[in-house]
Amino acid sequence: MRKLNLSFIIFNLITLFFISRYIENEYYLSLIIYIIFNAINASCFNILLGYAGIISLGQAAFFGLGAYTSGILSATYGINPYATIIIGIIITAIVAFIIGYPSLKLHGHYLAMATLGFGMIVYICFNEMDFITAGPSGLTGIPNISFFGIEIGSEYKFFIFLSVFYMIFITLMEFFDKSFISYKLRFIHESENASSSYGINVAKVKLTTFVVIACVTSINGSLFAFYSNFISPVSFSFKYSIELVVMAVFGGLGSITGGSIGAAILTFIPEVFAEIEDYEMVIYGGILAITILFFDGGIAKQFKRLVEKYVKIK
Amino acid sequence: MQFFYSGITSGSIYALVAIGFNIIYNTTGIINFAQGEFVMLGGMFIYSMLYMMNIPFVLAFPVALFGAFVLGVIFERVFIRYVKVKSELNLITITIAGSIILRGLAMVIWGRDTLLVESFVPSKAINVYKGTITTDSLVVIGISLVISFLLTFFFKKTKYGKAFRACYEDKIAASVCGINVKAVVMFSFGIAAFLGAIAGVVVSPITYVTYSDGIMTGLKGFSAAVMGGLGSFWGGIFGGILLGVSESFFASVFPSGYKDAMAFLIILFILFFRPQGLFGRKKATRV
Amino acid sequence: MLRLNNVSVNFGGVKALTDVTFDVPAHKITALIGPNGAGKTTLFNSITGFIPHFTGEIHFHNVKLNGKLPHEIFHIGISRTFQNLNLINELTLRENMFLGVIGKEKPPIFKSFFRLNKGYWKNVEQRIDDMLYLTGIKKWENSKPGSVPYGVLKNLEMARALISNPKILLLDEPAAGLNSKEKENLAELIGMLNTKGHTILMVEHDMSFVSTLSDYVVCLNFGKLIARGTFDEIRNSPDVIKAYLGDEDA
Amino acid sequence: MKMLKVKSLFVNYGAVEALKNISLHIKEKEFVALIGSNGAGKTSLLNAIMGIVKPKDGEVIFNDKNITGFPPERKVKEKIALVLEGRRVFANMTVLENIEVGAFTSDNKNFIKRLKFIYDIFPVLKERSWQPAGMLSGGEQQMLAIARALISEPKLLLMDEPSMGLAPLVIKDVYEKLLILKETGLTIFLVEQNAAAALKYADRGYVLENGKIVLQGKSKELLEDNEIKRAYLGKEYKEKWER
Repeated sequence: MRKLNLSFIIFNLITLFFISRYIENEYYLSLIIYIIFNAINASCFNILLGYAGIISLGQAAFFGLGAYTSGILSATYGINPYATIIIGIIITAIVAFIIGYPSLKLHGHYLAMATLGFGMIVYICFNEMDFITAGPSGLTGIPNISFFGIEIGSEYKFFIFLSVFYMIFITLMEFFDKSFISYKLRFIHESENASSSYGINVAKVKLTTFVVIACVTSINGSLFAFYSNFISPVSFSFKYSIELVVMAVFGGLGSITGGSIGAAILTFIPEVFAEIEDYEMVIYGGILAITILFFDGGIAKQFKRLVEKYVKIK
Repeated sequence: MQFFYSGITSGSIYALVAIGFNIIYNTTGIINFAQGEFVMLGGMFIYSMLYMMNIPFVLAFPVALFGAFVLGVIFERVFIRYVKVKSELNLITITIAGSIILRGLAMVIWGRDTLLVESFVPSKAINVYKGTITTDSLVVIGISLVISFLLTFFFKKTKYGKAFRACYEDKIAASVCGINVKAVVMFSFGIAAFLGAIAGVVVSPITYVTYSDGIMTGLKGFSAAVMGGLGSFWGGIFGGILLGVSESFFASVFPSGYKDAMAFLIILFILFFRPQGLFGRKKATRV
Repeated sequence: MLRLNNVSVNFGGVKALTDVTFDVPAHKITALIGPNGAGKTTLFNSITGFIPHFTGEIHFHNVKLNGKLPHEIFHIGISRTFQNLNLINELTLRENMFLGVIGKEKPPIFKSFFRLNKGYWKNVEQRIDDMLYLTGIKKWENSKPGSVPYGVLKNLEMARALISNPKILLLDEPAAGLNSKEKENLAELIGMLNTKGHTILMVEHDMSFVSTLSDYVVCLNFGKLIARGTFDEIRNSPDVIKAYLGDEDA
Repeated sequence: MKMLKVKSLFVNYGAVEALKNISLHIKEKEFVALIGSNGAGKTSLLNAIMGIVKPKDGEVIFNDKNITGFPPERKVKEKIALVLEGRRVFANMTVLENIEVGAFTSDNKNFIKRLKFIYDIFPVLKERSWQPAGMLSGGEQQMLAIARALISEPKLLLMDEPSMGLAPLVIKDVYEKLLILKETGLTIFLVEQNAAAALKYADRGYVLENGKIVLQGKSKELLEDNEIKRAYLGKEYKEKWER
């Protein structure tokens, strides 16, 4: 077993600590909260594509499934938020299983198109099933979540709450990265034939990964619903799935840092330069293209190379 | 019967897009996620020339197509050729990147509003067997037919068409026959964009043009291509028509909002149960 | 030990294998030879479950392999290597060794994830060490696949297949791409494995390699078994000479 | 006059050395065979000459022109043609279309004349000209592959294992066609596993083993050389490696 490398976790911890101490501006806090949501989603996508080689263009759908399940159940039926998260996980797991079972037999383009089609169907359902989802105008009245009796209402409280979730997530990811499970996924990525002839049940491992990742994305979605108290289909469109792709690829596939780095930079830039809003898509596409054309492995790998180079010289 | 006529109309569009997918797939093995954007751009080009530059349609039509062709070639030169690690995942992502850029540029240039394009022919509805069909639809169907025949002629009878087919079958064998495979790849992107733009132009009076149209059209064209068996010319046409007709049939039965969802449901079912397409034969794979 | 009975494979009308019957005896090295396109790889794929649609029967220690999936066949005790190496470039050679372990033993997921079973993994590390010493690549253990000679990678692949302690080892062209020095080393290694009692079935083109190592040789041509026996018998079989050197009547 | 010269050519695939310091030459109107067992590097050599793979080092000189590194389509313009291993005809195109694709670089004026010349040598192709190439038998496909290469009027014809997968009688047929072509002034260089057949028809031969040329000479002399059997069926280094 490889040794755990705690530097990224510690880095996150310090960053979050400083943010919690020194940033009070609600706008910035909300921006950071969005970064964390995106970081988790992009990291989930990263595990699928970067480790296991599963290209899933329907991640927004799982995010939305969590959000809508929690939103509808808590707003319309007044069910306890934590219970709705659990129900969201169950629903997502079932859906992910039904979609994953046949589609993970596909590869490459076919898999990409199948997951994309699935994402589109879910998106259309959010829009059209207005009798429960309230349609394109969005679902309102989602309550706040509370934690040991404290209602997580303000930006600051939610930031702390989400940070805890994020730190747990990152820590688990570090454990995952250094565990034999990540070896297994990488091996499947490298060659399904070779790994099956080394005794790995490829179909089972891929499906499990897909479902587990969908569930994590769903929890994230539930939290998103409780944070914004309002959800509409736009947040879970194809465009969002693609943004996650860009974040993960730009940040660096196959590393635990990639999703977070990509999410941080790509969520931050469009917000700061509000005047470039129109060019957002062009910039996203351009970043994606440049990363693939010139920086295979994304920022994380470039950074690592730089560090290695520096250390060698020293 | 009415749904059948409207199905054929949208089906012809899907067929054109599907052929574009197939041409690129055959030469490169890439599914070009940006194919739908060329359809959108075709509509945008014709709009700009008709209403912003006041160029008559007869002139504007070929210029729009030529513009798309050039753009397709540039697209290949910029995005595809220099991908260092030509893994399937990288190629998928790079065409996604290309499609976002094209869509984003379209939004910057033409804005977010839907642009209206007037009919190219006097618009009226003609009564046919148990239903009506508009002249606009007839234009779509007619042009698609003409294009299919022209393409068939190109591939079957001309020297360059044969070179394309040779590349589809075996790139190395084609290159030792003296064919510049790289050029063929480049031109296949051009032709695919050209076909997409035709679809975009002829459909623009019916659906109008919005910068975000590309995704849907692209996906449906892809479904059509998969239905007919990826890589097969006539399969793409059949798939397109079939998809169009079944889609409008569903729309007549279910609430129309679900129309697109039905199209995707069809894709999923085909991908899951017959990934080789409705008419394709299963290939023996070797380990 | 491994017994093939009338195995035939059809690829869309083309007969890749026709009624192939032979035994692989235990504790011996059997070589499978034949010109290009003779069906050697197809035969390997049929044994290891990648071609499920063969006719005839394949038995391993009285277990019928027909219809079993590749990972199930591995668990029965058949390990194989591939011509391309399938190593993960971002991981070190040592880490690549884990891949031979995790499929076989199914380490407890929860405990391993949170590192609660250090003893288990210590044992695994120990076995990996042993195997690295055995194959003579211990000194490369912390290098990545891109930075070591090809011969080392071939040895690593052997080590990875061996660590699961298979009952039979199927090698697909172990000597391909090696220079003569590396070939000698590899032959030495395979020979040593054999003296330790491993059963080996290998596909190989290099006849010097085959002649040095194999106890039995099976020769295929056009999907049919044309000769079997010791290397010297094979080498003097007119059918084999014809298959290799060609027909002088042509 | 030496038409093709290969000077100390090296080819690597990643870390694998496929060819090590290969030098050979082919004179005009010669019929030369390079023989070797499976995996000796024969196809790599032809691919490197044709430009399908880039050699790591060394030169390929054709008619005093250094053509190393030219892509295949330019080699065709230099009048070199290659018949690939396994024939690789365009299976879904008709026989005639296959030949037409072969004529892609040449001008149309000569086409009819060349076609007639080819049909005279391979009458079976004329009979089958409207059939899809995939329907032909192995021997006919080999003829078609040769025809497809010939239509570009090459001066040098490279062939990769013409006998592969063919029955002895058909092999004989193919080689006799090659002899006819040689009579018309074509220079032929082929690589072949089937040493007996190749050396029977060729003027001169090289023997390739493990990416190196180990033997060369007149075909007749080579045929009698026991070393060839060794190159195919292994050295006696049993003593050396005795465990």
